[in-house]
This record gives sequence, C-alpha cells and structure tokens, in this order.
Amino acid sequence: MLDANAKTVGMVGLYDNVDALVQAAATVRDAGHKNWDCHTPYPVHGLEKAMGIKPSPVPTVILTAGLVGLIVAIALTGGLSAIHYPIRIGGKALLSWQAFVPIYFELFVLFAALAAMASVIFFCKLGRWHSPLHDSGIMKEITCDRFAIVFETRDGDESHEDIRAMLEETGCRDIRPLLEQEDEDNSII
Amino acid sequence: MSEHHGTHHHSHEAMRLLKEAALPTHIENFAVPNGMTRRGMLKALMGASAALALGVPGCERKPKRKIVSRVVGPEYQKPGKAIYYSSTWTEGTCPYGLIIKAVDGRPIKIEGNPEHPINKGASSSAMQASILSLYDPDRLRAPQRGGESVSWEAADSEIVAAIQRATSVVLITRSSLGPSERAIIDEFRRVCPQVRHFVHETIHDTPRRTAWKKIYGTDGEVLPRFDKARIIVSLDADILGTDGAVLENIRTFSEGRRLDDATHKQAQISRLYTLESTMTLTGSNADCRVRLRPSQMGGVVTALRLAAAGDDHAMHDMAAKHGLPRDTLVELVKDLHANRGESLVVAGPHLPASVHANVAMLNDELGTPGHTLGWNPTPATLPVTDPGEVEAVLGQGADVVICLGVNPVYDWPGGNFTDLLGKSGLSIGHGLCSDETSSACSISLPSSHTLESWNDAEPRTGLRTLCQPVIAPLFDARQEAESLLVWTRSLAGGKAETGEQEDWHGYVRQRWQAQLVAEGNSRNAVLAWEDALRTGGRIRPNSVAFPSLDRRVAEAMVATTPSGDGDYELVILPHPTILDGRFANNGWLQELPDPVTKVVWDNVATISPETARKLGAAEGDVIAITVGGNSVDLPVLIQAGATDGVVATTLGHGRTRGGTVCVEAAGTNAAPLLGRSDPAVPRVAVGIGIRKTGDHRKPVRTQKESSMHGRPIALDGTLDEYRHDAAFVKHRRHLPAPADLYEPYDYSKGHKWAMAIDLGACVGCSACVTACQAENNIPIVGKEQCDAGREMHWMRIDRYQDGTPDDLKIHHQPMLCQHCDNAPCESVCPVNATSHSPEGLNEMTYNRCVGTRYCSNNCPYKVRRFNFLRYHGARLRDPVQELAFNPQVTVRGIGVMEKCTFCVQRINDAKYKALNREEILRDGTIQTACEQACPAQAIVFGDANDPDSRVARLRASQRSYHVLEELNVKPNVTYLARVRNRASGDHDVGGHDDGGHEA
Amino acid sequence: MSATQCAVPPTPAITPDLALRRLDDDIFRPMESFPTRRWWFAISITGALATLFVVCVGVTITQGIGTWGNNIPVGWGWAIVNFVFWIGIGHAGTLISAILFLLRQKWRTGIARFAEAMTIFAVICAMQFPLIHTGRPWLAMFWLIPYPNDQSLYQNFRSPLEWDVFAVGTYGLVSLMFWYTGLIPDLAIARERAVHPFRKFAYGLLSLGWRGSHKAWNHYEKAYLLFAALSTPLVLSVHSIVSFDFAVSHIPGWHTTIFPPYFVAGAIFSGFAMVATLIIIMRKMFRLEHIVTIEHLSAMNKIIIATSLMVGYAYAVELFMAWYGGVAAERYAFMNRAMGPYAWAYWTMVICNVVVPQLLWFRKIRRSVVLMYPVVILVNVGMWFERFVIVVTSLHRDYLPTSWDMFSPTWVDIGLFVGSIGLFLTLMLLFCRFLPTIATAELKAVMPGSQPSHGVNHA
Amino acid sequence: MFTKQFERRVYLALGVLVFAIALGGSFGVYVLWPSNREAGYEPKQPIPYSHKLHAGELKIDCLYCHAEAEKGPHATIPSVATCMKCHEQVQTKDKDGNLTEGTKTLLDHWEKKEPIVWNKVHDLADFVYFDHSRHMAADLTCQECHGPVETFEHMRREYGMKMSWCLDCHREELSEDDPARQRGLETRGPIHCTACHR
Repeated sequence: MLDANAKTVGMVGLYDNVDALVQAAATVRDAGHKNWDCHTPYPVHGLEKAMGIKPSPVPTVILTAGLVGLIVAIALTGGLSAIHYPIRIGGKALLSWQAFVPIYFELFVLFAALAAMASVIFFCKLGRWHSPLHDSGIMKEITCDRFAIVFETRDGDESHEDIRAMLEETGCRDIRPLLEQEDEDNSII
Repeated sequence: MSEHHGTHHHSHEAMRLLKEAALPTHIENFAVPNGMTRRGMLKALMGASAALALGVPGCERKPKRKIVSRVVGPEYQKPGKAIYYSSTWTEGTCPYGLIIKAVDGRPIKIEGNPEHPINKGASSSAMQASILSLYDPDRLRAPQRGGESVSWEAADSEIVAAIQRATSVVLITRSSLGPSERAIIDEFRRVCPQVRHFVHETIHDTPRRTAWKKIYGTDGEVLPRFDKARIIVSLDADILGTDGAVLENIRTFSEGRRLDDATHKQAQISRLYTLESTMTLTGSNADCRVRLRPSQMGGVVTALRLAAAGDDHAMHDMAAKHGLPRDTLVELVKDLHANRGESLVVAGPHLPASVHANVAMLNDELGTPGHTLGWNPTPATLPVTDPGEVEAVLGQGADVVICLGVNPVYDWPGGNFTDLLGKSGLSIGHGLCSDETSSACSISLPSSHTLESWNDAEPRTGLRTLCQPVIAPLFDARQEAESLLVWTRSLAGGKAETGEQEDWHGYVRQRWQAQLVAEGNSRNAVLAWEDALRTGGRIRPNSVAFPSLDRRVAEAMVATTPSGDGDYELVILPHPTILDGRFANNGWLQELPDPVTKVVWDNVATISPETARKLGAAEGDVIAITVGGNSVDLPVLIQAGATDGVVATTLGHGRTRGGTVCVEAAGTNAAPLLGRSDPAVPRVAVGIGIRKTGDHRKPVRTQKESSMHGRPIALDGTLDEYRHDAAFVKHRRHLPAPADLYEPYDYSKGHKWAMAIDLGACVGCSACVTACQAENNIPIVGKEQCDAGREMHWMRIDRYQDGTPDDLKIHHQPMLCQHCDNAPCESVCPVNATSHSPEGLNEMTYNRCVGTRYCSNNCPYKVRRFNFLRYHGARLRDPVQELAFNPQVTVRGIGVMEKCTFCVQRINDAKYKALNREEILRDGTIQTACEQACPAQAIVFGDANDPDSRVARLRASQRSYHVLEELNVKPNVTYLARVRNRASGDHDVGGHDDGGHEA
Repeated sequence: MSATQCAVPPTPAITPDLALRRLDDDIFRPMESFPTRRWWFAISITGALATLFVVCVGVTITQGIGTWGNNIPVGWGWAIVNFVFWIGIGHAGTLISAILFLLRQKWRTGIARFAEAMTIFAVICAMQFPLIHTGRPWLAMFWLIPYPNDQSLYQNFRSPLEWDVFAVGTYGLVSLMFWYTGLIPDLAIARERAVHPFRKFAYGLLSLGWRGSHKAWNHYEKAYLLFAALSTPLVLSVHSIVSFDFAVSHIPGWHTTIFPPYFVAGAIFSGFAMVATLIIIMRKMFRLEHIVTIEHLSAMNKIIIATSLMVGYAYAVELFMAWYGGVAAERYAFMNRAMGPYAWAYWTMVICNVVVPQLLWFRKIRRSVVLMYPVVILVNVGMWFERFVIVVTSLHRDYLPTSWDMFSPTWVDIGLFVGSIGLFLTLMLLFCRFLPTIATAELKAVMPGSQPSHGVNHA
Repeated sequence: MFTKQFERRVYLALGVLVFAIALGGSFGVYVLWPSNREAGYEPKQPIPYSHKLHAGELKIDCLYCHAEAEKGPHATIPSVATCMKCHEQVQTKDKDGNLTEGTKTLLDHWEKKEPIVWNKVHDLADFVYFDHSRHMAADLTCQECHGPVETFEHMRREYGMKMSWCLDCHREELSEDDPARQRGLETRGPIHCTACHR
C-alpha cells in the first residue's frame, strides 16, 4: 500500500474505548490544537462538546431553503393561474389559494430536503475521496470498531513528538504516523 | 330559405364542377387523422382505390403539407365554407325534406328541411346516418358479372339482349317509389309487355291498406292528426317509433301536449292510451297503457264500440276473461264518450284487416274522420305484392329477374327466395352494397346513394318534392331508375316516349317542368324548375276530403276476425333503427340504442318477466321460435311492460352479406317466420312453438340499470298537480340554499349559452343522438366495446322505468354535458384541458388532454366519453370514410376525453359571422345539431342572457329544474318536468273542467 | 412522544454482546459472497414477473387503455388501485425511519434501512401507474410538469392529480435522499471491506469519501434529524394528498372527510405488513435473526394491531356517516359496497383488515414467525382490496343509475399488478445483494456500551 | 486507490458530464423548441414566385389574389386563372428573349389545365381553427402575422405561429372604455380554449 514515497503528514491516536476517546478529545481541546479531528465508526454523543465544535448551521440553511420553496410555490401557483394565463376552472376563483396549499407544503419540503442533502455534502466535506487515512491503513479500522484522533501537521506548526507525548498522556496505546502517498503521476488523466 | 344562403342546385355545369372538386383543391385545414394524406383522400373522392396505410389517427402535428392552386376556381364553392342543398330523403318509408350541408364538395351533414310540411326541419336517426352510408367503403364499386368487374356498357347490353329474348321478365322493386320512378317503370313495361312488376317489402301495412281500400272504396291512407286529438288510442301502432310519418307524428303529438305556465290552471293536453303487445316507444310515452295480445285487439275494439254505444258488458267480460285492467278500460270509454270528434284510434300496420275495419268503424262512430283524421289518396308507398303470387310466377321460371333496391334473398317471407332465383335465367341485383341478393344474382349493379341521385316523391297529394345529387357518384355507380331508363331506351330502339331525354336527370327535369307549366306556374319552366330545386319542390299539399265508410263491408270484414289460440303469440316489428335491414350496414344505426330496450348491435326476442319465468329463461338464453315449420333462434330479453305470452322480435339482423358492419352485428334473421301463420297477416303469428336451446347470447345494452332508485332525476307530475301548482317540481324538492366558497364569475356580459329540454315533449326517439354523432365526428366502437361500457355518444337518452308491469312509468331523458358553471370536471383536470369559457361553455380541449379520466370520474352525469382504443382508426378501412368527417370538428385520437361542446363550431361560426357584419346574433340563429334534429322540438338552445330568447323563457318556466341540483354544480341544461295525463284520479280531462282546483 | 413510547414497550435495538466487528461481518457477508442458489432462483422468478410488467406497459401504451377493464363510469381501475396500494406500502419505510426516529424508538434501527429501501421501490412501482394509466403518457410525462413552454400553458394547480405530481415526486425524491444520506457511512464500511477493486471503486465513489470525521458526524446528525423532521409531515401529507384524489371529488363513497387520516392509517398498516412479510424472509435468508429479532417483529405486530383498529374504525365511521348524513346517493354507495355485486371484495377487505389482525393480540401468534406470517400476508391482500373497494365500487354506481356498469379486469390488468410485484421484489433482491440491508453505523451507535458512559445522552 | 489522481479524475469526469448535459440539453431544447422549428421555413416552390415583386414593387393588393381572407376562414391561394388575368399579357422574358422559368411553368400549367401544387408555408395544426375573416374584420394587417411579405423574394414563415405567439396579441388588455368590453371581452382577442380549439 505504501512505498518509499510516503510522507508523514500527521499523527493518529487510536482507541478501542469510546470513553477514552471522549476524555482524550477533551484533553486535546484544552491543549489548544487546531488541525485535529476525531474519526469514529458511528456518531458518538457528547463528543462535539468534548471537541469544542460549534453548533451546526445546517438547521438554518434548511429552514431558509424551505421558505424559499414556499415563496416559489406561492409565485408558481398564483402567478401562473391568476396572472400569466387566467383560465376559469370549475367556478373557482383565479387565485383560489385554498386549493394550492398542498403545493405550498410540498415545495417547502422539497426545497428544504434538497438543502439538507446539499448540506450533508457541503458541510461534511463529502466528495473528497482522497485521504491520508487510506494510505495509512487506518480507514478500515475507524469505519469498523476503532476510534481515532487525527492530527494534521502539514503546516509544520506542531511537532510529531509533542503530539505523541500528549496522546500517550491520554492513555493511547496505538499511536501511528499519518502517512500520505505521494502521487507519482501528477497529470489529471 | 334565407338562412340557407348557399342553397344551389345542380346544372350540368355544377356537376362538372363537383367532379372538379374531386381534383386537388385548395381545401385547407380540415381535420383528418394522421398518416392520411389529403391527396389520398382526394384520390378516394375520385373513386380510385387508394390503398394507403393508415397511421395513428389523432390530433398531433403532421408533416409539411401541400396547397394547390386550381386551374379555375369554382365560383360559389370556397374552401371551408358550407353550401346547403335542399333535397328529399328517399331511403325510408316516408320521404322527408332535407337540407344537405356540403363543405369542399363533400356532403357532411343532413338536416331536415324546415319548409317541408311533413317533417318541418326535423330529422330521424336514419336520415342523419345517411351520410355514413354514402361513404360506406363496402359499397359496390363497379358492375359485377360472376364476381368479375365489367363495364356498364357490357352489363347493359347483356341485360337488354336477355330482356329482348325473354318471354317472362320479373321486376321486383321496393314499395316507396317516386312519381318519376313509377313513370319509368310504366314506360319500361310498355316497351316490354312481358315485364311483370312486383313490389317487395317486409315492413308494409298491407292488411291496413287492404281494409281501407275495401271499406272506403278507394286506395289511400288515413292520416292521424295528433295535435288535434284530446284522446289518442293506439292499438299496437308504434306511431312514435316506426309506423307512418313518424317525424310528423312526433311533432303533432308533442304539439298536442304543449303547456304554457301562464294558463296552467286551464291546461289541456292530450291523453295517450296504448293497448299493445310489447313495449314500444309509443307505449313508453303512454299516459295509460294496457298490455294486450295481438289476438285480443279485435275483441277489445268491438268491446270499446259497444261500450261507447252504452253497452259495457262485453268490455267487462273481456277484462275478466283476459285479466285486463278494467279501470283503465272504463276510463278509456269515458274519455271517448266525453271527447267525441276529438279523439282518434289508430291500429298497428301488422294487425289483421278485420281489426282495421273495426277501428275504422269505431273512429267513424266517434266522429273523428275529417277532424282528427285526414285522408291521403296518394301514399308514398305502392301496395305490396302478395309473396305467393311472386312465388307462383318465379316458380315457373322467369327468363330475367331484376331486383331493384330490394334484398329478397335475405328477407323473403318464409325465406326461400334463393331457390326461386335458381329457377330463373338471368338474375340482376341492383343495390348499394353487395348484399345477399346481388351476390346470388348473375349480374350485380352498384346503385348510387340518395345523395348522389336525382329523384322525386309525392308523399301527400300535391306535395311533390325533389331529390338532387350533392356529389357525383363516388364509385362507378348508377341509380336504379337511370338503369331502367337506359334499358327502356335501348329496348325501344331510340323511340323515346317522354321527350328526348337520354339521362335520368333530364327525365326528372322534363317531367317537372312539364308539370310546373301545366299547373299554371307563371314563370317559365327553367326558372320554375330552379325554384323547385331551391325550395325542395312543390311543398304545399292539397287538402282532401275524407272518404265515406261502407259500414256493410266493414261489418262483414269484422266478422272474419281470426281467433287466437295457443300459449304464445309472436309479433315481428321493424327494427327501430335499421328497419328491415336496409340500414344494417350503417354503424351509427347499429350502435344507436333501441329507445326502449337500449340494446345495440343485435336483435332479441322480447318477452315479459312473467313469460320468462314461465319459460325458465334468463336474459340472453337463446330460444327457438317455431312458426309453420320454420324455426329461428333468438336470445331472450326481458322487458317489463311486454304482454305475457307474447314474443316480439325485430327484422333487419342476421345479415350474412352486405358489408362488414352488418355482418359484424350478426343477430338473427326473423324473416323466415314472416307469413308462416297467416299469409294475410305476415308479421303476427299465433300458436307458435317456443323451446329453450340451451345456448346463450348476451344482448348488449348501453344502459344496464333501469330503475331511478327513487332519486329525483327525470321528474314528472300529473296534469292535476300541474294545474294546481305549475311549480310542483320546485315545491316538491327542498334544496338547501347553495353556498359558494368563491365569488361566482360574472356571466352577465356577452352571451351565456344554455339549453332547455322539455321532458314533456321528448318521446325518446333518439334522432338527436345520431345528429350529434354526425355533427361531431363521433366514432362507433362496436358491440364488444359497447358491452365493456365504452360507447362514445356525447348525447344519450336515459330511459328509466319504474312501477308494476300493468302500470309502468317510463321516462326518457336526453342526457348530455350540462356545462355546469361550477363544473366538477374542470377542477380535477391536472393539465387545464377542460375549462370554462366566458360564455359559460364547459370547454374540452382535445389536443391538451392527456387522458387521466379524472374528469369523467368526477362528472356526476357521466357524460364524458373516452377514446379507450383507436376507435376511428380501427374503423377506417378505406380513405373514403374520412370524407364523412365534419371539417369543423377535430377528429379525436386515442387516449383523449371528449364530450358535448354545445356544438361550439356552430356557435363560433355564427358569432364570428355576426361580429364581422356587425349584426346582432338573433335567437335561433345558432341551433345545436340535437336541437335541429328533434322532431318534438323538445330541445332549445340559446343565449340565457337575452331575456327574449326561447331558452331564457324556458329556464324561467315553473316546470324547470336541474338534474342533481343539490350538488351545486350549477348546470346550464335546464329540464322541464314532464306532465302526464294519467287517467287514475284525474277524471276531468274531458274539457268540461272549469280550471282546476284553486285553493 | 412519551405516549408512544409507552404504547410500544422499549424493545432492545439488538441482541446484546455483539461485537462491532462481528456485526459488520454478519451484515456485509451476504453482499460480499457470491449469491446463493436460492437468490438466483428467487430473482429469476421475480425478474420474469418484472418482464411481464414491461410487456404489459408496452401493450398498454401501444394499444391503449382499452386493453384494461376500465370503462365509463369506472374510469379508474386496477392501475389506480395499484398506485394507492404501492404508495401505501411505501409509507412504512419513512414512518419507521423518520417518525420512529423522532420518537426515539431505538428498535427501529434494525429494520429502518430495509423499510426505507422498500419505500423507495414501492414508490417506484407506484409512480408507474399514474403515468401509464393516462391515455397519452407520452404527453402526460411532460405536461404534468410546469416548465416554460411554447403553448404558454401551465397546469391546473387545483387538481388533486397535480398535487399528486408534487406530493409523490417530492416524496420519492426526499425518500431517496434520506435513504442515501443514511447509506453513506455504511457505504464507507463496504468500501473498506471490499476486496475486488471494482467493488472498492464503486462503493468508494458512492460513499463520497466518508471517513467518519466527527466534524462531519456533527453536521450529518443534524441534517439527518431534520430530514426525519421533514419526512414526518411529508409522509402524512402524501397519503393525505393521495386520498384527496378521492375525497376532493364528489362521487358518493369518495367524497369523505375521513379519508386523509384513514388513508394514512391504512398506509402504515399495509406498510408494516409488507415490511414484516419481506423481512421475515430476508432475516431467514441472510441469517440475521439475531439482528432483526423476534422483538422487532413483535413490535411491528403491535403497530399492525393498532392501525388495524384505526382502519376498522374508519370503515365503521364511513358507514355511520353515510347513514347519518342522509344523502341518498351516499347511503346507496355504502349499501352497495356491503351488499352490491362487489360485496365479496368488501367482505374480503373487512375480514383481512379488521378481523384477522386481531389474532395478533395473542402473544403466541405475535411472537411466532410461522403463525404471524399468514396474518401479515392477509393484511396485504386486504389492503389491496380496500383500494379496490374504494376505487371501483364507488365509481361503478354513482349518481345517475343509467350510467351504472361493472368492471372486470383483463389479462393486462392482472399482468400489470403481478408484474409490479415482480418489479418490486426484483429491486428488493438486488438491494439485498448490493447494499447493506441494516443501518450498520446507526446500529453501532445504539448498541449497549457504544456511547460514553459518563456523558449526557444528547441523541 | 483513492489517490489525489483518483479524485482529479472523478472531478474531471463529473465536469465533463455536467458540461455535456448542459450543452447538449440547451442545444436540444433550442432545436426542438416548436417555434424555433417552425419559424423561417422557406421551402422551394414549383414557381419562384416573388411577393417582393408582386406585392412590393407592383403593389398588387393582397386580397386580389388571397380573395377569401376577408370572407372566410381561409385566405385561399389564387387559381391559375387568377394569375393568367395579368400573365396573359405580362410574360417576362430574359435577356435572350426566352420566357423566364417561372412564367413558362405557369403557362404550361394553364395550357395543360393542370393545378399547381405548392408547398404550404403557413400551416397550422389540424386542431387549430383559425379564421382569417375575423382577424381582417378586427383590422389586423396581413403583415402582423405573416411579416413584411412585400419584401420577401421567396415566401417564408416569418414567425413560429405557436400558441404563445398568438396569445401575445390576444392577451393584450382592452382599455376600460373599449366597446368590446360590453360583449364580455377583456382582452384584445378571446383567450379561452374553444376560441381556437374545438
């Protein structure tokens, strides 16, 4: 998997116990590290607090999109039925909003849901297939049953030794370097 | 005639131009199904058999098309503009006046001539359907000799040679022949004395004509005047269905029942008693109805005569013996007593002569002749030859047999004509299609259609009308009279009797011109002739005195009244739509429901529920009916109101040749049963044998449920009720005040189209249904699809029946799109394919429709029709059929919903015309097809915003109501409740009532 | 919320003491090994039926709706019955994944993925029917959607069918997105377990590079929660809107205000029955009895009883209101259902939907796979007949007796229905082969000891 | 497997896909858009008849040839006899003194009494019921729908003549005091369906 071109780009501490991870995360948070993250096979409750992550903006985005959908629905139904081409239908008013309510609702939900999907992709930074976790062989473990704290040290601010020391302090037994395979071929194709 | 601004006649030049119309023209924009090129259509118009593959019919875009500059454009015929011709309908038993609408050289619609004194603008289904027969692809296309096409010259020379050699020539024609046709037959017989002329018909009134001739001493017919009668008694006479001048009967009958709200307290309408053997259309309109066996008719008349003279013992005996409703008969006698001179009695054409003699005496005793009965010494039909006489002649072997427009191989009474034909030398069949007779003959000659023929008719003394062609024969066809003329001329060796006319057109014209001049017409012959063509002929009948009755002869005839014995009796009636089978290849008429049974595409043995119980037969069980050794298998149809012990069936089905439609319809030929019991009374049989065969053949009805289930749909009241309270309908129903969620649209500006239908006038004849079909390009779907519940009629006549067998109440209710203001169909269409016009029309835009059928589901009247399959496409076997389409109406393709549009094409046309000329659109200018056809004038269409319009007045009538008003859909078809003049409890019909029961 | 928690006693999410790795092995093994003979056998049958569906669609489009039994007055027949039937089936998935998620019913995790997949496939089946049931589907597929056009003509937004377009379209799309969102972490597991490069590539591409970062989990959980929050009213609205197809019209038997809740209850009822029908086979086939336990089935059975009672109540109220309302046509419509020519369908419906499910009150039946299986099968049958009764028996006799007629299905009708079952099962079988049938990551999160012991549960 | 290069390839593939769909889609929509398909149709005709010459330079009134436009639904195209009213006398010859091709064709048709089959330029769908007379009576000029015909050397379809195009005029709101308002009309032309479809 790795060859001589592999480059160390960070440090990884692996845990078997979720409690240990949460404690370690709190320690790292308090130590004031920047480029670090926890990787877990499933969402661990309370970890965001331990990591000091800000609340997600996703709800606001979704609500806004839903409201946009609602406005689109109102404009679509009313505009097309009453203004663009006023056709008399069944003796109902041209702007028979009562009959448009289902559409208002559905477009609200549709827009909101599209925003939710987009939020998942955007905020979770999906669509980035490359990761040093693959190269380091850690990905398999953290999608199955192990928990990891990953430090990225590409900017060189933090020394690997300091990180290792801190991880050991948190009781981590399995500390590995984060390796990245250098691309041999830099062409797009 | 002023409305028919385009009425033209045909000169030779016109005929030439019409033929040029067959060349590519600059006809634009008429809707033809996809895949069918205009060129192909025009080729068909020229008679070429263009075998073009038919693609998907529908209203989709077509590829780039051509437009043609003619060499010389005809002066009067403009693309897309209608021309109207007056003519005469000669296919039925009574010749009615026609106005034929032709667009781009194609006749596309037939209407009644409003100036014609008999039908006064009305038309029947068969008249309407004539258009379809014109473009029938099954028509014979060229003379045939032994299955090979031959030229007319070859056929003529062979026929003429054969006649010259012959010692015995038999000419068989139908009975309704015009004066010119009769003249050419006479001439033919003068030239060839060896010719014997026989008249063959299965639906004739020979027993009646014979009786009249004997007792009045002169040939002629009695004309009932229903509008003048207070009491009408019909003994098995289907006066509103098939007996006599039906269109006139319906009109005068409904005139005698008109109501005026202003004088409702003194309202007087006629009362119709029917004493009949099976439920006929007339019986379904009766106020009082008695179920009677044909064999009891004579006895009842005698009893009535005695009772009218004061001795009612015989009547009571009769009622007791046969279980007849005594009260109704007592009422009848009372009514006849009280209305001397204002009643009339008619008897069915199939009843024995003795009954007619008896009825004539009863009428005489009631003082009706001259009042409610008129006399016509020149009936439109010739007396029918006794089949026995024909059989005797043919049995000896004739050298030449000529069958002109008759089909004896199919409908010979007793059914053995093929053998007789086999004994003859040369046999010639002359007909529209290759039918049973022409395919059995050695030579078969194609006849031209009425709309391609010159002819005339004299249905009443002095009423002479002309029939003119409106299109050149589509195929290599020639009319029968012209054939006779050609043969006569050849046989005479050029010695012409009537002028020098070599062609039939000239023959008719010359006769007319001579007659017009002889009658002292001030104008010259040519102008008088052109006038006659424009107006339809000489349209003022002379009045004729009623002949006096020879009582001695009549009494002697009555004494011969045959007695009926046996459990079962049989009545054979003409089929209500295809008559004796002459219209059997017409899909519109096959698919038009029988107005009483609602059966389509079939004939049945109608029996009463009690008879069915006795026979152990369920609907559809096939029974074998045996009369005089001949047996016929028919499926049972159980009809409430039929007389117990009577089996009724109809002629016209069971065709084996004659076109795809009549063969598809199948059914059973009842002709073998004719005349087997008593040759003098061919259509009635007593002592018949009935046996269940164990087979099953389901009669297909378009209406499967008959009861109204107590719902207020077709409303009626008694005359008493009406006199007491003209608004009895409104007061009978308690509707909550309607609440609208939305502010209703304002329809007060411009037009607001609406229709009113008077259920009191409508008799259910269904002419409107076919008129609608012809006007709106409505397809037929066939028996199987009708059974599946997919018939396409935009307009239907709902027939409800409730009550006991002896007191059956039948309602006929024309049902069509109600054009609701709050149309429930509109709000459910997802694509706006159905919407509302500012003039109140519920519009259906076919080209937008995607076919969800939700609109139909949500229509409480179920008047929407869906193209489940390619109905037009499946039936279009030949491009010639496309010529029948109305170019003003889109031809709908598969998967599209359609429904009544209130004939929006007529509305738009008239409206634009008025707008262009800056005129006011007058009430009556726009007539929907159904309104125009209706003989009872039960349908009125117009602008509800015009307070003086007929429809606005009817909408305001006290009798008016809306069907399903409680749904608040706000229909724009208003129904006027029917008022029945029932005898029970309403004894003051006699006219001595001073004006009702004012509280 | 708590009320429901009481109604359904806490069911453990999973058999305790299951190591996470073993869990992965158990769930992912079926999709990593070569399909068994039984699978091939099953898919060859369902595939044949799906082909029948395609053939019948072809016949319908080329020959016309006339190949079905529909007529006037029965403008809608089996196609709409099938549409409502499948949409109803589709409701269980979203209900389990969204509503039970919001109600914090942890036991749902074991069956959520499967039920969601079922939802999507049921909606796919359902969506075929409104389209092919139109007379001109080649136009309907465009003209039902508001897009700028050269006719300057748009849709009638008052039509319940147009509402259906929005509702079913939204529902299908949202269900798909919801399902996919849930699948992403599991696809990442599949990616990591994959050996064959193509599998690795495919799962890798589909998992969008998920690597379990907690920053991602933080957003993901919020979005997932909101998805659930959106889906909950959506799932209720969809069957309400489907019921509007009938309730908004004014055909006696259709024009009923109870329809929206009645349809939703019926949908949940039929959906759970279908989930049970299929998952019983699936857990046996893939040996997942320890993950989808008898507790799960029992909990579903309890919901089936509850919704059966709701449906039964609706039947009774309909009859009562028809009588109490006093409208003649309405009264007749319900008399006709129970005593008319289609009474057999009505009583099949009542017996299957109301009488038979009462057997589940018995603990023994509720907890026995063999005994409950006939019950859930009959519920499926009964719910199909419920839609048949609503659609056909209401239409065939409405206001004017003269237009009354009968409906009889043709081979195309039958082929489309049976074929749609084939299509549905084929998609299910493919799903079982290629995608994780259990929401593994989610299941891991609810396993005992999976969450920090001292922390507050923030779920 | 999931190298940076992998990622780049995926992005590239996605980019190409999106671009292709966008480009192909918009091209397809443009080409298939009905009015774009119809407008500009200029078929070759059997006679190179010039409206520019006849209607433009010679100022022959449109109704001289299209005589029914004021009277009926169809404007109609003239019969050969109508052409011959002038062309009996006026027979254009080229430099060599031969009849021009068009004139020769016309005279041929006239002599052989053969109709001329033209390619229809303004062809509406069969379900559209357009009435020339109504539009003429409402004082529309021919050019409003047919374009500046008097400048066309060859006849062509100037506008797509699709429903939205018709509606552009029909929809124009009438002034408050317009007499047509008394007839219930609120726009320049009727906009309900049966005005054109039936």
